[in-house]
Amino acid sequence: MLAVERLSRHFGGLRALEDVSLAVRDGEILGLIGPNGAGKTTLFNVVTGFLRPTAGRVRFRGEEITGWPAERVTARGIARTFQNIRLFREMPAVENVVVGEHVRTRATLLDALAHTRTHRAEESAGRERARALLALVGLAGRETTPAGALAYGDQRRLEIARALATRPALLLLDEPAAGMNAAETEALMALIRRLRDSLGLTVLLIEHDMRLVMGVCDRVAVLNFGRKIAEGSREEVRRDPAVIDAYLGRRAERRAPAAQGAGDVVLAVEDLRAGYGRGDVLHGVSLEVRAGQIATLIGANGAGKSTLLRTISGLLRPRTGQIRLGQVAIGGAAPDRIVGLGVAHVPEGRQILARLTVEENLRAGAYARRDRNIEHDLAALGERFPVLRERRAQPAGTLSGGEQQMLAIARGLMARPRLLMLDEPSLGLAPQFVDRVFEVVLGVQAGGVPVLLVEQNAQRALETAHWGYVLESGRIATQGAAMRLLGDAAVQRAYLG
Amino acid sequence: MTVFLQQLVNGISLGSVYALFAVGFTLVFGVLEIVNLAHPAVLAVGALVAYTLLSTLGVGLPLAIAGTLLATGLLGLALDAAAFRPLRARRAGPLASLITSIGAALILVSAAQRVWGTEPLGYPPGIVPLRFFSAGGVTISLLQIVILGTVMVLVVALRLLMTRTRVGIAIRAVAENPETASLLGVPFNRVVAFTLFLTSALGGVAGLLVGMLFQGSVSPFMGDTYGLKGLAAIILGGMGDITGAMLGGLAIGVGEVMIVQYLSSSYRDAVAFGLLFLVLVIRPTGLLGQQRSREA
Amino acid sequence: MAKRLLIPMLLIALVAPAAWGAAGATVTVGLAVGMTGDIAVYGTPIRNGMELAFKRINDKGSVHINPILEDTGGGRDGAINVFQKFIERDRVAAILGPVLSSQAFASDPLAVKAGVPVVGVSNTASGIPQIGPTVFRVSAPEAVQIPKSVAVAKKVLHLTRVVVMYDNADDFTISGYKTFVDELKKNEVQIADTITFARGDSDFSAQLTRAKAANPQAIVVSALAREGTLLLIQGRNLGITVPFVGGNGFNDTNIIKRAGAAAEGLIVGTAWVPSVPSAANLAFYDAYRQAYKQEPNQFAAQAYTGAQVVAEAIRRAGLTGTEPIQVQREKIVAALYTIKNFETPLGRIGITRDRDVDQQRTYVAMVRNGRFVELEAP
Amino acid sequence: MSALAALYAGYSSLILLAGVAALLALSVYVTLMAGQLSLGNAALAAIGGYTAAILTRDHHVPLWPAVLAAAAVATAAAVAIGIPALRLRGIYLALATLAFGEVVRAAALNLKITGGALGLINIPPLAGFWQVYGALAGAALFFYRLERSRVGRAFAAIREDEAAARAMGIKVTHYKVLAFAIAGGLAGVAGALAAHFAYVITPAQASFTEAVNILTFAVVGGTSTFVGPMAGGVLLTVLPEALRGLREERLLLDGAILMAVTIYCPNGISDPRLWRWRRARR
Repeated sequence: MLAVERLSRHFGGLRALEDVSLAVRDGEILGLIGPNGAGKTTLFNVVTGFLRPTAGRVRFRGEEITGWPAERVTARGIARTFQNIRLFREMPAVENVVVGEHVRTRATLLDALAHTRTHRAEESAGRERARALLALVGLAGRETTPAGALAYGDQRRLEIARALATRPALLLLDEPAAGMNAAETEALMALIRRLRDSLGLTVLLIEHDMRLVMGVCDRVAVLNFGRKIAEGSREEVRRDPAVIDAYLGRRAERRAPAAQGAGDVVLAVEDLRAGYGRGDVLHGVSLEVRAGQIATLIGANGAGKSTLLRTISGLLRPRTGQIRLGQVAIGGAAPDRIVGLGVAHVPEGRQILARLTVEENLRAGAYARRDRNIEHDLAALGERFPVLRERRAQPAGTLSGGEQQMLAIARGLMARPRLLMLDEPSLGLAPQFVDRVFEVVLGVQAGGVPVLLVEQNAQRALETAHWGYVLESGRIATQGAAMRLLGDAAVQRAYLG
Repeated sequence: MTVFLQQLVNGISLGSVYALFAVGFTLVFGVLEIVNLAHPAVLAVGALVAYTLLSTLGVGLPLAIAGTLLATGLLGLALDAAAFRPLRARRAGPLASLITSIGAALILVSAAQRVWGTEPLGYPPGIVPLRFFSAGGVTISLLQIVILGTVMVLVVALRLLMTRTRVGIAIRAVAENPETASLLGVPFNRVVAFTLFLTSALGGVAGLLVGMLFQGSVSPFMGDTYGLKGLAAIILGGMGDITGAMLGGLAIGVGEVMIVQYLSSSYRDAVAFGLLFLVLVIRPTGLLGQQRSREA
Repeated sequence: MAKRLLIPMLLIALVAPAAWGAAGATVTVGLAVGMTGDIAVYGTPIRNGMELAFKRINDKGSVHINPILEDTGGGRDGAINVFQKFIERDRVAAILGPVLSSQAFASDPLAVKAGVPVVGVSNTASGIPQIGPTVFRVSAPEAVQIPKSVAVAKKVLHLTRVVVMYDNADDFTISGYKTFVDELKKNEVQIADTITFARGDSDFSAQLTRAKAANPQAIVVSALAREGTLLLIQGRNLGITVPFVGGNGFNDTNIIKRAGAAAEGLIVGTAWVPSVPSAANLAFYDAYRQAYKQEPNQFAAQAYTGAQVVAEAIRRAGLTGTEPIQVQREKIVAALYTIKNFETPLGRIGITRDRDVDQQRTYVAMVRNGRFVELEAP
Repeated sequence: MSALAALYAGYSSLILLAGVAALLALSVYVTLMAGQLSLGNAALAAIGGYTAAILTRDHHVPLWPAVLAAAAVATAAAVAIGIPALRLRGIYLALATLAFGEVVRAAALNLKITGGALGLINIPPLAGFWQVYGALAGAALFFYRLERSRVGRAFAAIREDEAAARAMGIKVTHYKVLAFAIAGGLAGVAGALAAHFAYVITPAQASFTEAVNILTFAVVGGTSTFVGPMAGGVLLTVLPEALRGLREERLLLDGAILMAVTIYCPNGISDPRLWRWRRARR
């Protein structure tokens, strides 16, 4: 059905895809997994014509479609959904689906104006089909709701219905279960099976929720750092050590000296609810970080880890619940105030200011401060991160991924925070940099600043931290001493299902 | 040859006036990614305030400049509070703020009409340093030099402000990524307000200078023609780029006078904007600009 | 929410005319003048001139006229709206205005259709009275004035070679330019170069440099007051020493006020100078300065004249305001034709058979020590 | 009836202007439908106006053929500026179209055939209530159908998310140009009709101010359905007349209303929620 041959895609220095070959067989459900930044979505984008490959070819039903524009690929029979839902938010649900029928309909502007039979026929038939598809994905009764107003899970399903409307032979699903609760995921699995069995579709899906992957996929392919590291049946893949490493992270060479952090509470979160649009992402989360402690928050993608951090740092307003820094209630305060009070948030994907120089990034980090010691701290960080000192005059955008992560952390420290929150610091980094990142984290804690660490590399995170929280679809599933959690099966489950 | 040189001088001096406008546009666009069409009006108000200070109250030039800076600066704050901040709160698109800035411009101009009337005004002769230097038939006035100098100093000063100072870095942080900036403790609204204070204050003084350069041209509408050319300049120079704005302004100024001299005075604007259109089509982000991160 | 405040206003606008319409036994005259936007530079003196005239006339008491003032703005749409309002809702007997010729071409046809007399006081483009049988004007097209100024200037300055500059964004200055060219040709003065600029410009150094490069004996300019002032100043600054010969737009004492020394030696042809030797002018001049604390200019004088002419027509038609409106309108039209050799600030004028002004005497003035003084050919 | 007739007699030109304003607003709206912001529509209208005026005045062509010709010419011009639109986004596109407008204005100012600054005068008065509102009704029907058609949905999809639209197989470039073409046609018709009840057309028709006015009609009216731009056009044309009482403050009020509407009713005055809210308060 689909054959990807020695595909590479580079962004500047970053090799998002490197020499990947993959075959999707007729009528199968193939799972594509791998840690964030492994290149899964890039592969989708190349196949569907949103990106041109740097090298390699894509064939669909024997026909070479390499470098075709997206609309042409769709017309030929490949449909996709997006990782970050891209619905037409203002339109009613049913309209979204009808738009999907665009390539399968012919009515021109003139038809519409003259209100010809073609037009009327297509319109009525189109709506019928759209309703049917909505019913199929379980959205019957929601036809007239604006897409943007639907709950998160419903939006994911609507995107599938919209993709189906293009009458594809091959369906590409990008993290269809992200943000869904267990029940919804079950339903989704059933749906995917039905698509294959009754509609005869071939499905290629990216997913982090292993219950789903292991539940529906005939075969699984694994990407890591842009390369395919495994392909085969669920069982083969599950047992493959390379895969387990990629997910849970390799054991560290040397165990980190974890000073017991049992000081008084620095950050306390109580029964926090928050989310975007209609639905909540966090359903009453409580956790705390103590002085001298590294607390880590782990869990599958879409579990709500980043949302939690964003709520703490004020980017997102809590709906209910308490957030206290020391004795001060900071829930719902403006981000810049919260930073001023001493919470530094190093966001996912680093978010360094590419057009500013390294030094300017650091100075920006010190914005909330008024004291005289900024220069001193700059020098100190220069000692700690020699790379940054060397590169201080060049635009931060020119740094490598690892260096950028260092900069992001250093920038956070420039605020002299009482608490440092790190979101996926090792994301997409080469192994040697991953080690470096965790060293730095330990260094920070040693320097007396408690850390709240969100990590996908659970193994390393738990090895480094004193206390761990496992977040599962917006709720704390388990918590405990990091050491204990390391052995816990719940953790395995959360990641590999 | 003399003619060419004289025209070059004319072009540069005209260009530096455009540049004065353009810098204001480009600063606001750089931070908010909106085109502030009220800027020309602010500039006119500046010139008129200066007129009142110089003619009616008869204060000296330095005091007048200070007064204008303050007055238009505050106007800038008001502008932000009334026209832009409510939209930011709602995360409205650039189109909305374009419209509100037009509304603000209407209000400012008509208010100015009520206060200062519509008759073009001129600063009292004594104020303006009327000195001329001639060399080989080429005449240049002290004022032209002053204005060109001002523009250059302004650009250097702004670049320093943007790279060396706490607030400057904050402004650029906001310009590149408001969310990250706020995570670093940068108060978005305050930074934006400061930017508008700054640009409007500068705009006011620009108005004063233009009013001195073109004696008897001070009126609520004086900004109109230069507004469009200022926009042209920042497109040419790449939106948001300060140096680009200056170069763009100079380029357009020189271009225009050369068209007048060697092509046809009637088609000056046609040619100028025609070229502009082409530039945009060939190089969508201007001659000097590079694709902006948040755009598209 | 905006809507809630609009609807009442709309209602007011719809109802109000009825109230205005009932203005007792006086003849209603509409004054269509642009007073908002940059057009106000001309609109203000014109309004002043008209209102002053009617005030004095009503005081005299031989006729009773109720002038209604409406703002047309600077565009044609505004003019159209005002004319329609005058004709259909206020049911005026006659209209004075509008300010710009381009507006007149848009609005006057409405009046023609309704048989309402229109008297233009500032429309100088050719073809205005030809719009229709009820369109008159008292503003002498520059065609009447420029020949004289060119002839005189030629004699005084011994002109053989000039540069012509004009504002090609304004019909008033363009018609002036055309006449200049014709007359210069007639007088065998060579035109070394023709350079344009646009209404609203502030920087003329490029054009002036080019003009200077053609080294003429004089620079003939057709421009409006604002641009004229800037031209004079910048010309002198660029070291241009030859005299400027200006069109009608230069005929404005404000130019002298603002251009100061740079205005010295400027020669303008004009329908009016402060020194017009007529009782009417003296009266007007003093009354205006008294009423508005400033020098009148040509626009004010012509507006005053226009008002005077309309009032005179009403008097000759013997209207009281009680007659049916159509009758009033017809009689005024008829009476306007009868105006001949009539004493005004512009001197003695009359209305020709094709409804244009017949101004016996136009003037050539030169700026000497800060005043317009009449210039006589040697 | 006679009352109506009298009302029309007293306001016909205003009513006609309102109709044209609505047409122009629609011409901006159609590009906005496809997520394209154009400031060139005034120029397009001017092009249409000049074309039609020349035909009817100098070559005695009847109104409708002339209007069609005007639409055709304006459409051609619109496509010419629509092509670059494929490379430009948001504010850049707006500025490019603005530049186009200035070129047209400057050209009209200097060309013989357009009559220079005075423009074309003595244009035969061929457009009245039925012509203008006939055209407007036609346009309304056009949009009513368009918005409920495959093409209209394609526009909306592009406006909301270009990438997703492409993923649905929509030929984005094709539809963007189409939107510009329709805009050109409408503007052309509007300009042509305006010229035939204003008796004159001047370069000012292509000015930046005009362009901004037209955009304002659409935005103040609201751009969620075609009703908004029409309402906006009518309202903002009648407004100055309604505010005539407060002569000097007119511009000031215009400005204030622009700001108020943009800030307080983001979806324009045609936003149904606004009206529900009002009834609720009664």
